[in-house]
Amino acid sequence: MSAPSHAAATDGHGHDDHGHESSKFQIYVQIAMLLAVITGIEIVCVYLPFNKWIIVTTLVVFSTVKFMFVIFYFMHLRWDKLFCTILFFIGLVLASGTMAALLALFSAEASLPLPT
Amino acid sequence: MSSHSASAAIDHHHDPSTSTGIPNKKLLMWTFLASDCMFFGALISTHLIYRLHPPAGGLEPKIIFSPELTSFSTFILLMSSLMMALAVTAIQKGNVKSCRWSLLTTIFFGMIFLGCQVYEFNHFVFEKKMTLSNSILGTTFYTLTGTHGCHVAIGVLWLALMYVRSFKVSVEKSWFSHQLLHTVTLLGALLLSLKVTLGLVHALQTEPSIGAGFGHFFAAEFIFIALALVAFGLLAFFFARPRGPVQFTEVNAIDVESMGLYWHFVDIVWIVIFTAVYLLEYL
Amino acid sequence: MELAKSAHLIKEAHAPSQPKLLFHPKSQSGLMGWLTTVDHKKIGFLYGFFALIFFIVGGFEALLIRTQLMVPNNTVLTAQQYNTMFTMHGTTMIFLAVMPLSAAFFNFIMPLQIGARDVAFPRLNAFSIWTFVAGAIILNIGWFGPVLEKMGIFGHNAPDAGWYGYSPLTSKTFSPGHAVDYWVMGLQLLGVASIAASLNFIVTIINMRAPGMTMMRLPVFTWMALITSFLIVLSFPFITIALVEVMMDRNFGTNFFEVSGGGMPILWQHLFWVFGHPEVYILILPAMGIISEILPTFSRKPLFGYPIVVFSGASIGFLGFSVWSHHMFTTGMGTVATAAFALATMAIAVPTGVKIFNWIGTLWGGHLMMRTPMMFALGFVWMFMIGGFSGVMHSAAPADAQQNDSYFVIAHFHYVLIGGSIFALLAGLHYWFPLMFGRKVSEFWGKLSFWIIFGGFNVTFFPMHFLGLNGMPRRTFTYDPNLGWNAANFIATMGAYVLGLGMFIYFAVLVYTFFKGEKVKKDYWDGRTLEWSLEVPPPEYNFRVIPTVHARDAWWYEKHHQEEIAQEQAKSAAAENAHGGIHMPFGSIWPFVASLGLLIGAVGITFFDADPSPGIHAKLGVTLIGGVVMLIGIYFWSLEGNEGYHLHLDKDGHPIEDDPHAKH
Amino acid sequence: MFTSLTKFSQWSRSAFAVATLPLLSGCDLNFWRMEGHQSTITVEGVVAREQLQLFYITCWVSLVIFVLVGGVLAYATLKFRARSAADEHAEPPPQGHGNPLIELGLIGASVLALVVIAVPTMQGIWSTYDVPEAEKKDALQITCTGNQWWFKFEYPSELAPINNAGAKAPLITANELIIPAGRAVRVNLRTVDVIHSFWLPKLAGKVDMIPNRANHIYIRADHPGYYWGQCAEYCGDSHAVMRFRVIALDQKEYAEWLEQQSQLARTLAPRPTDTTQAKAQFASLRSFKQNETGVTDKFEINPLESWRAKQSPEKNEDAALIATGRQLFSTKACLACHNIRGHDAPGITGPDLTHIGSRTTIAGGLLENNSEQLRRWIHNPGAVKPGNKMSLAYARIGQDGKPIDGIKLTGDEEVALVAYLESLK
Ligand code: HEA
Ligand code: HEA
Ligand code: HEC
Ligand code: CUA
Ligand SMILES: [Cu+2]
Repeated sequence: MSAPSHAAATDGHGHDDHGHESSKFQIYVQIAMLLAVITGIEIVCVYLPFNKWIIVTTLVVFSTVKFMFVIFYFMHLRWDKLFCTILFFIGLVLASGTMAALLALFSAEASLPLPT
Repeated sequence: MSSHSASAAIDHHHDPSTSTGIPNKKLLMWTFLASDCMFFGALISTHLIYRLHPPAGGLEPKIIFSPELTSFSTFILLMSSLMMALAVTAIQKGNVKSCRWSLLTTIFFGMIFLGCQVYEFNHFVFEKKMTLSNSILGTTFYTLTGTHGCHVAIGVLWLALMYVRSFKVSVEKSWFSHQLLHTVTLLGALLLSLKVTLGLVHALQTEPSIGAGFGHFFAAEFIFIALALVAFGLLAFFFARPRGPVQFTEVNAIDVESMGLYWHFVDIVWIVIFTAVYLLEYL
Repeated sequence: MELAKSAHLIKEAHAPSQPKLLFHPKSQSGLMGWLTTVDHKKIGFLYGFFALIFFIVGGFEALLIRTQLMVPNNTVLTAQQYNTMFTMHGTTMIFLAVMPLSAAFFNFIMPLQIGARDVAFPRLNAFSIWTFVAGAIILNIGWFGPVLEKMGIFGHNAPDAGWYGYSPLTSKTFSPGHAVDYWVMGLQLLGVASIAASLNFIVTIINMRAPGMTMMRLPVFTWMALITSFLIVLSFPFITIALVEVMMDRNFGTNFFEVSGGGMPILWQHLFWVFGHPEVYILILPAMGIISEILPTFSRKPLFGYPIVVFSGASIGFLGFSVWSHHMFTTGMGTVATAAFALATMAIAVPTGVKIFNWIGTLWGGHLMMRTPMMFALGFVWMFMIGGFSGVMHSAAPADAQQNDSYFVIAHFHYVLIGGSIFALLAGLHYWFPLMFGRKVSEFWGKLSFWIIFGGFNVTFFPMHFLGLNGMPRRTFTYDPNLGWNAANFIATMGAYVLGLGMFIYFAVLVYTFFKGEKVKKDYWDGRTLEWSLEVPPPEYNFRVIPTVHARDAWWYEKHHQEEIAQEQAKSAAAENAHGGIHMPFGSIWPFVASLGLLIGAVGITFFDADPSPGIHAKLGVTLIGGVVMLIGIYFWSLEGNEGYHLHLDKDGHPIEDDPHAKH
Repeated sequence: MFTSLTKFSQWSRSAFAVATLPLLSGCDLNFWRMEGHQSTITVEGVVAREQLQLFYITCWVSLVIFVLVGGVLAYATLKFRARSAADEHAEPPPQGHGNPLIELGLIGASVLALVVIAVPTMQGIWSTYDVPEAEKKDALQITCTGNQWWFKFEYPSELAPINNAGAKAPLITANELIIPAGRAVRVNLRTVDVIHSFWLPKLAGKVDMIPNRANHIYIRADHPGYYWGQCAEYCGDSHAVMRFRVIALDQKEYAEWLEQQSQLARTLAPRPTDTTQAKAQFASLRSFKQNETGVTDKFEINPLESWRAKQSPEKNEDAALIATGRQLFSTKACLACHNIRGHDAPGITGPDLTHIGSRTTIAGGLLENNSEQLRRWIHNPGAVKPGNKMSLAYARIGQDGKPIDGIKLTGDEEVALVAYLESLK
């Protein structure tokens, strides 16, 4: 996880100290690069010969990171009123909670579909 | 922490006319997105549940999906998100021209994404023999990605309307028909170029050599190429020529911004789909 | 102020150029006035009007159900008709009666309570009501099946798969014809309408509050409107997706719930109840809000423990998302899942109990004025408690293995739905009637109808507990005479007729009052919240001056600090006038057009079949036309922008004479 | 509150009783005693008893809270009521806002009350879920399959010959489940079409039968008896009349029953030559109303005895008539859907009829199994159970939408068929 963010950070470092005016532009471009890089790593990850659970966890972490970057920067939650964040997270948390519960329910042994 | 625009009159992070300072449209959009999370939550749950319990003898996604294409379209969608973000900053600074360019690029990327999806669906149905009804995989896959695709398509339409609206001049009688024509031409041009691109890919894939591929392509798609060129010409030299002061200013930043929120959301949904639907299959 | 001198009503559009197409409808009355209205009060009235019509329809269906069950082996209805009846009764009552009636109050009362002149998106509001009507139409097309069939159009019956339409009964194999399609598309549109309306309410409540109206000063009814809206926005997506999946299965040959293709019908139950349980709180929370307004008003004392009542409402809403599988205790979920859902369900009793305790606390030490709304409110507390207790009995999962799908469940939810939601809504109608129409309902007739309804209700539904425990299954059109159910069923039926009579008296009195009732002055009940500060019926602009709020019961405070408020209002009035006066939105036909398109398109899709059948072109055509009409509506809607005009008032609050030249 | 309620129902009871004595025939006026055949209160099985005990706990907790809270509510309402118009316009009372301590106390009390319910609930969930470990080895396994609108029962452990050649398969019966009393039974629940639910109130509550899912229910009857069951999940037109019976027998009787069921169907007479026309006695066919069911009081007195009486053949059977019936069974295509082991009827769409004569009910526990009802059923099954598959065989719809001639039976044929079916003990 640290590798990509480092790469991106150094990548954009040279231009970082511009005036306030263009700083957002810089941030956006850097984040876009970061997202692209993470996506690349994710694709590579899948083919690595590690334990399945490690990879799944890594993938989940990576996509969560991407997710957070997009909502906090591209969707400027970071700069907006906290209320917007709360609002969105109500939906997000409920959706992921329900999803997790559903997956758990269907994975329970008692719920397995009939063998065909 | 607000970004400082040139004119101090409009503060894009505070709307004094509302109780919270958050503009109504933005609040509406965030609430809607919270709701949309539940939509996609339900769809993705359905897909994953059926992936966890595939019926015996079902299709194997590993041999159907093509990671290259999906990675490419994922990348494109990410870039469109970047362009969207830039469009919003541009209009917040009152820079209509730059905003237009960013919007146009966003539309363009969005169309490429849609094109990839059309291609993918086509490919899956006709080459890989996975249809909506012959397997549970096809059922959930097409419904999930198709719903996402619909979101993208709506986004593209919205973007196109916004782009055209940015040309709406303050004083003109015929602006309505002008706008309608402009929208139609824009979407037409995009659809035509989509058709042409698909034709090119198809020709290059099916013909034995590159030369033959191009030959076949030009022969088959001649009319569409010509039409596309005409449409782009119209767009560039007729519709986009300056015709006086436009109504579209910083005041409209909130419109672009809430549209942007929608677009980014479609992007993050894809981030999840990319991981959950595609990548996890390769483990 | 120069108000009196300026001799005309200034209507100014903010748009420099407008094409002829984008006319601004002016009529306030007549058909066009209703179709183009964006006034939240009129829209609220429309919601209420349709809701009451459908309540009567649903009640009529209920009476038919009860008539069939009056004696064993009865033959008033055939099996198929009976199944149609309870399906439509449940669906109608929930989606077309209680929900829109709550929405009516949200629309009419909520903006007044927060000191706003309208909702945040008036035209979205109009879109919601018309889409609601479109959904109601599609849901009910089936009744006209035989007629349609004669006309050569597809006929078939009204939906008959039960209000929660368990798959695979809803599949093409087991429900051929289009009855289930009406149900699917009807609910789909109702969902769109509900979500759109709720988004609007959320933004309104959060963003349109008068100065000083902090969140912790919101009237409890408004709080419950907010929580309900969140529940709608967050739970309806699940049924939308579930319905899409059924539609895809039925009309486009997918396998979501198709067992032969590997589908799992149990998935439908989960998706439905993830929506379904929050839905029952969508039905009860507005009712609790109304009760929390009425009890303080008629006890002449503030709500006991306001913050806790608000917080418990929110926690009911939140917990409501974690209990859905208590409707599925008998589906063999396994021990752990069953236990988890049983515990979560029980937990809900705590915040609900908190509300009951606080209501009693509100009464304690008050001066209770026993008027009709108060009677209904007290009836609510009693009846809801009984219904809540049978709910808790269900939550003991092993015991529910006997109660599930028996009349015990029917008894439970009618106690919470009628004794709860309906009682509160009827209370609300009486309570706000003087505000909405400036007339008061007769106390005698009001109380009489209350006692008949209260008695009839208990006679109908209390015996159902015994029926259920004595093994009578629900959704059965007939029963044997030797099972010990005859007497209780007969009594229940008689009770239902009494209940119907009570309802008839209630509504007849309401209709009479609407036309002929005694006129009243403002603040008829000595109210506590801002809506009572208005003239009755409230003028189109609501508040002459946007009030500044200083306390929780804002109007009560104003009444007790009159000078201070008068000064402050004069100041605000001057400030507002300097800004051009009262801003009013233009009416618009386009939301209606968009809804119409949705209706046409949905009708088209309803008739699709998995295998392209004859008439596919007509169906596709209708769908496309609908789509185009909708797009046209949305296109012009967005083009016309949210313009409006400014209103200036004379001393008595009348708009100053219209200037014909100011039209656009 | 309660007094007014009981007053009300007392009053209404007497009023109705006078008005409707003939209708009610005075049998179940005390409906709160809940002693019907499907009562969940007078139980006779291990699982149902546990469920009932839990119900009583929840009921008492609720009642206590109701009395407490209701008492305070009633007191407050009466005490603080404004007595006169003057009272109403008096100075408003003190504007108190709440008392956190009271609220916390009440919340704590509610939680406590819930714990009282929750603990036995948890115990019940685990103990009623499946056959207890200790009894698993000895438990009888049965597979019950829901069909629109009847139940099929399979005994995987009991093999029975299926034809004269001696091939064997698990024993199959329909609509009446015979189990040994006192022994744990695990019924595996399956369905071939929509969702049904297996509800056996006096013995074990209910569990749903869901496509693509492996559910089961645990039953144990205390003693021999005759029990009413019902499909409890809405499953289409005739859901209401999708019923079944469970007969619990002691070990010995159960073994006898098994032995008898394992036989091939009875063959009474040699195939008659085509010319012999049996003498048709006319069973009555009084006109039944649509939807009318046919259970008689016979089951009230001693259902288990009625069942026993069904197990042995009638005294004077008309062999010729029965032979005609048997032939009609194949010529009228009944065998396309029904199985009669040893009689060359291979159908599986409908219930197995090998020993139908020994059942107390037909058509999914809806009608009593006697000649009148049997005849009513095969005369027009659609009128008894709307939409059932057998009725489709009577009036089929061809591809062009026009009805094709389905099964048509004359009165004589019906009588012969009935005689044949009744002979299958
Ligand atoms: C307005 C609608 C409404 C409301 C508010 C409720 C409230 C509750 N419901 Fe109900 N319910 C329905 C509408 C509603 N329900 C409907 C429509 C169905 C059937 C759907 C169908 O199948 O068609 C249903 C079905 C249903 C079932 C499924 C039954 C089955 O089919 O097997 C269950 C199971 O747990 C349940 C539980 C509860 C509980 C625990 C509450 C709780 O919220 C109740 C809490 C309230 C109290 C407990 C009373 C007051 C509290 C106190 C005085 C405090 C002290 C009390 C204690 C400590 C116990 N309900
Ligand atoms: C809010 C919801 C609601 C309401 C208010 C009601 C109201 C009533 N309901 Fe029910 N009901 C449900 C929701 C509701 N119901 C649901 C969800 C189901 C489950 C469906 C399913 O299984 O799928 C159900 C099922 C259900 C059943 C079980 C059917 C079965 O399972 O077989 C029964 C049976 O008695 C019943 C009865 C009644 C009765 C007698 C009323 C009465 O209260 C009705 C009283 C109202 C009237 C009688 C109106 C009459 C009014 C007039 C006549 C006034 C005329 C006025 C003027 C002209 C001015 N309902
Ligand atoms: C299309 C298939 C079909 C045909 C043909 C058919 N049946 Fe049936 N039969 C059924 C089904 C299905 C049932 C179960 C109906 C129910 O109870 O819901 C049934 C039930 C019965 C029963 C009651 C069985 C029980 O235990 O409840 C009898 C008796 C019966 N059929 C006799 C006949 C006779 C006699 C004929 C020929 C004249 C016949 N059937 C033809 C399908 C068929
Ligand atoms: Cu089978 Cu209901
Ligand atoms: Cu629930």
